[in-house]
Amino acid sequence: MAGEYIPLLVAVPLAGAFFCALAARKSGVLADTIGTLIVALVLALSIYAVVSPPSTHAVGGWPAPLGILLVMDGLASLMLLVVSLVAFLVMIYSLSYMNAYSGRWQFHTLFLLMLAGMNGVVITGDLFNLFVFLEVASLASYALVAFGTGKHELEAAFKYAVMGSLGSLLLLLGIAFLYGYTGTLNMAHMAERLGELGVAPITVAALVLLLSGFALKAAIVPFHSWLPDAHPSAPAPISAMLSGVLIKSLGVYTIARLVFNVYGASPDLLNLLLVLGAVSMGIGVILALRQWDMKRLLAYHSVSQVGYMILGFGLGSPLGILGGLFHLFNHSIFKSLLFLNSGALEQATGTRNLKEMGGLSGRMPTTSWTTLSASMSISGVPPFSGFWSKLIIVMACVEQGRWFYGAWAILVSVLTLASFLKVTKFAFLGKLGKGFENVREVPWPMRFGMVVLALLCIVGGLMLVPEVKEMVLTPAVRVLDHGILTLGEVVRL
Amino acid sequence: MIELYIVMALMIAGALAAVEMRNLLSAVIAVGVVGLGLSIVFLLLKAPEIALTQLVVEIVAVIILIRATLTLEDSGEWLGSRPLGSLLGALFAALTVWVGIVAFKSLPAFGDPLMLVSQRYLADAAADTGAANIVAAIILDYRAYDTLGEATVLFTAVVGVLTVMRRKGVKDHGEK
Amino acid sequence: MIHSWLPYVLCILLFCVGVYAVLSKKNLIRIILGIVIADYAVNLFLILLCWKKGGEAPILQPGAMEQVMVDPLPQALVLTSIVIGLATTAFLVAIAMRLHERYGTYDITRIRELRG
Amino acid sequence: MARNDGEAGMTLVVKTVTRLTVGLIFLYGIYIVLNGHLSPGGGFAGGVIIALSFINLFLAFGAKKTFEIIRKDAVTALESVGAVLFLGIALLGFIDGGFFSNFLPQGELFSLVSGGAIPLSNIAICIKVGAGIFGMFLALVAFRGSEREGK
Repeated sequence: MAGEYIPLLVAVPLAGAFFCALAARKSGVLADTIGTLIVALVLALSIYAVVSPPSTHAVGGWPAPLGILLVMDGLASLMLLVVSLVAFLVMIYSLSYMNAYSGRWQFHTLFLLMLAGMNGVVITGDLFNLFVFLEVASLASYALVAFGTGKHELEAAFKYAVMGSLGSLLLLLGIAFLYGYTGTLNMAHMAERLGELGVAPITVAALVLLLSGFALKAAIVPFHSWLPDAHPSAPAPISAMLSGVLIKSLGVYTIARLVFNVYGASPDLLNLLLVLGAVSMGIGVILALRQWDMKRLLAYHSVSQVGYMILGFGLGSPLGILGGLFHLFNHSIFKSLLFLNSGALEQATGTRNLKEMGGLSGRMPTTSWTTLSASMSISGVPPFSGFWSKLIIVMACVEQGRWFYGAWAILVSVLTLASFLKVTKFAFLGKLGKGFENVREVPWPMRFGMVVLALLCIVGGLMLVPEVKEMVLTPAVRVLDHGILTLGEVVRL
Repeated sequence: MIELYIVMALMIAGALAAVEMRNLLSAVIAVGVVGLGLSIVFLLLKAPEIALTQLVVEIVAVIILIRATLTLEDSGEWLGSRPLGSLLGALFAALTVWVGIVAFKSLPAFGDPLMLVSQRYLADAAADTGAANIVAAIILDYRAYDTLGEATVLFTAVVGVLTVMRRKGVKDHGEK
Repeated sequence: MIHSWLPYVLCILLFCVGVYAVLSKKNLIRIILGIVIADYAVNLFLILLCWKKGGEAPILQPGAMEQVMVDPLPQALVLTSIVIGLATTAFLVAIAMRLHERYGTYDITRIRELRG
Repeated sequence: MARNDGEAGMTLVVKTVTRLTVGLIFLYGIYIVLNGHLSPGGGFAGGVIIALSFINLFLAFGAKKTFEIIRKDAVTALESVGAVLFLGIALLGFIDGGFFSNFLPQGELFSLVSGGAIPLSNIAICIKVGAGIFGMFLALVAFRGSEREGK
């Protein structure tokens, strides 16, 4: 079988985490080495996954509905690439940033566990297995939010953990409903059975439970209230991971899989997604506008930007899905960069309040230009990457004659721009803030992560060059656009 | 199945007691009783493996929860409710039960499961894996990958607890 | 037949009691108890799904190979779910204890500092 | 709590009863683990039972006596060892087809040595779960809390 490397995507970070907990308790350097090497290895594996053809792996050699089937299709490999790319750059950044915290081996262990959990969610083809790895990633992220063990961290982590556990319970109940109705857990097999049995009250109830559970993980309005507490409270690299990739691999990706590949996209379902997406976009950006705490502002923008992706998926056309996925990719890059920037600012100045900053562009040139490029990208200014994905979403709206949603997307984008002009103005321009005479640029590992991400923001539009698009984005679009695949078709991948 | 209904009714009563009982320690004990009832239901429903696990896990959970109540020195407002939350909770409960009554009629009837995939486990597990305990064959062979995830969840929780319980999280300037 | 779905509804009722506690209570420990109860309810639901009338436990006995058995798959899932529940509970208790140490109270309305 | 006044633990009655039963509980845990593929039980239940025997010891005799039997860092290290063992069993499956393939011969049904790698997995899980639960208990129960940073 061609897919024998697939389980390694989970096994490698798990092994790293276990060894880190076993051997690296005393030595921070060893923990750093293990963490960096393992994440680099995972990155290499996911690049391999992108370039190699789709394949599957039956764990334990048991054929699909009996055992667990791992599926590496276009969508999974795209998500893996996003996750491991961001994880790698964040890991390098954290080598220097995490010096301020104690408990280095715990950080690396939890980081690797979170990575393993996200990879596990993305590559699995089994609904219950998805739940298990979702729990791994969630539990690791609760612990990482509480990493500083200060008052606010603990409070945010408790809120996040309670909401997250409720979401997981809803998910498990939904999975139980579906198992009772279809008698199987494999997603492709379940889709097949759901097609045969037709819609029943129980499938609708299961859909509502599953959608609310995943929406909770993705922080879609009205399930977003934990995010603006949890993401700012975590250490900056973890905020970058949470906002950049965790909410996407646990929330957005799973919603896309559920809607398109398990239930099959019906017009009602797509309309629901459109409304959810539009509401998230609007409420997120309005709440963001009045924030002065930089990380909180960024967190509310995550709610808003996730709305764009859901809106793109809700359009249901290949162009809309392409826009949603491309925006997912771009958002991972620029949102994690923005959180890394906020971490650099916080470390250099000791504050997150925009009102207290000012005039830092001369003192911190690298941070300042990387922040600027990420801000322009998230606000959709050409030629930065965010512009292209938003353009595709708007074009897809227009293509379907949904003028209102198109105009809404543009309006939200303008509001986003206003919000980030505020950030630029107050943090970097104007008079140098009091007490910042001795502020210096952050050390090189932090700069390295930020610079690479900023370059990706600038050249992100190149993803639309036909050759690259054929390699990375198109297979993923095809997976969703194709609708449900039968088990036989999935196995033959 | 009258005994099933009796135990389940007792469990619901115990859960209500746990939620509304004045003393926090008593509430924890009430949850322990609910868990015990759950273990009995598992036995009634022919799941001895789960019953055993539930029983021992229950003991650990109750020990941990009791430990948490022991730090209490402040009394009062233990029972306090949040008005908005109560309303939401009651609404959720009413809605869910109503949806449940409608939806469960389309599930296969209680006592008559579909067993689409499971039939093959029952028929082939002994020949496939050589284990007499079919549940063990599933968790450690057919779906061993799930078990790896489960072990990882526990591992994550232990590391998480150790992380949260560190004396000091931030090295330099302590509390923010 | 009412018996064909009544156990499910009772189980959902138990779930709702747990969720109600999470949403409405002020005390951190009581919120955790709510999650524990809801977790029990979900596990119970899975086991209710697998019961078969006249079925035996899915453990082969020497000599008696041809038996009606209950569905073993949800039992395997519940085993996983129980352990996940314990892990979540322990972690929540750890955070609650740390919060109690910082604030001197388990009352969530007195802990709320994050807003906006 | 009784623990706070030195390392005395609980009363003599509790200590005596614990001394008599703790070994039995431990052995019962091992029995459950080894028969996991034949009868109800298995690595999880057995591991928790073994952890409970240590918890019992800790509650009755206090921390010092317990750490004479098993050191504190040994507990957390054992947990990682168990996890690595289980992952190792999974990876060993690659010599026989793939991840988690049952690479050992099945043996005779109903005998103690049967089920291929299942008993081995049970043992690995038992080490992991037992050490994990006891480690978690230690972290939570032995937590004194630093002096409150009141404001």
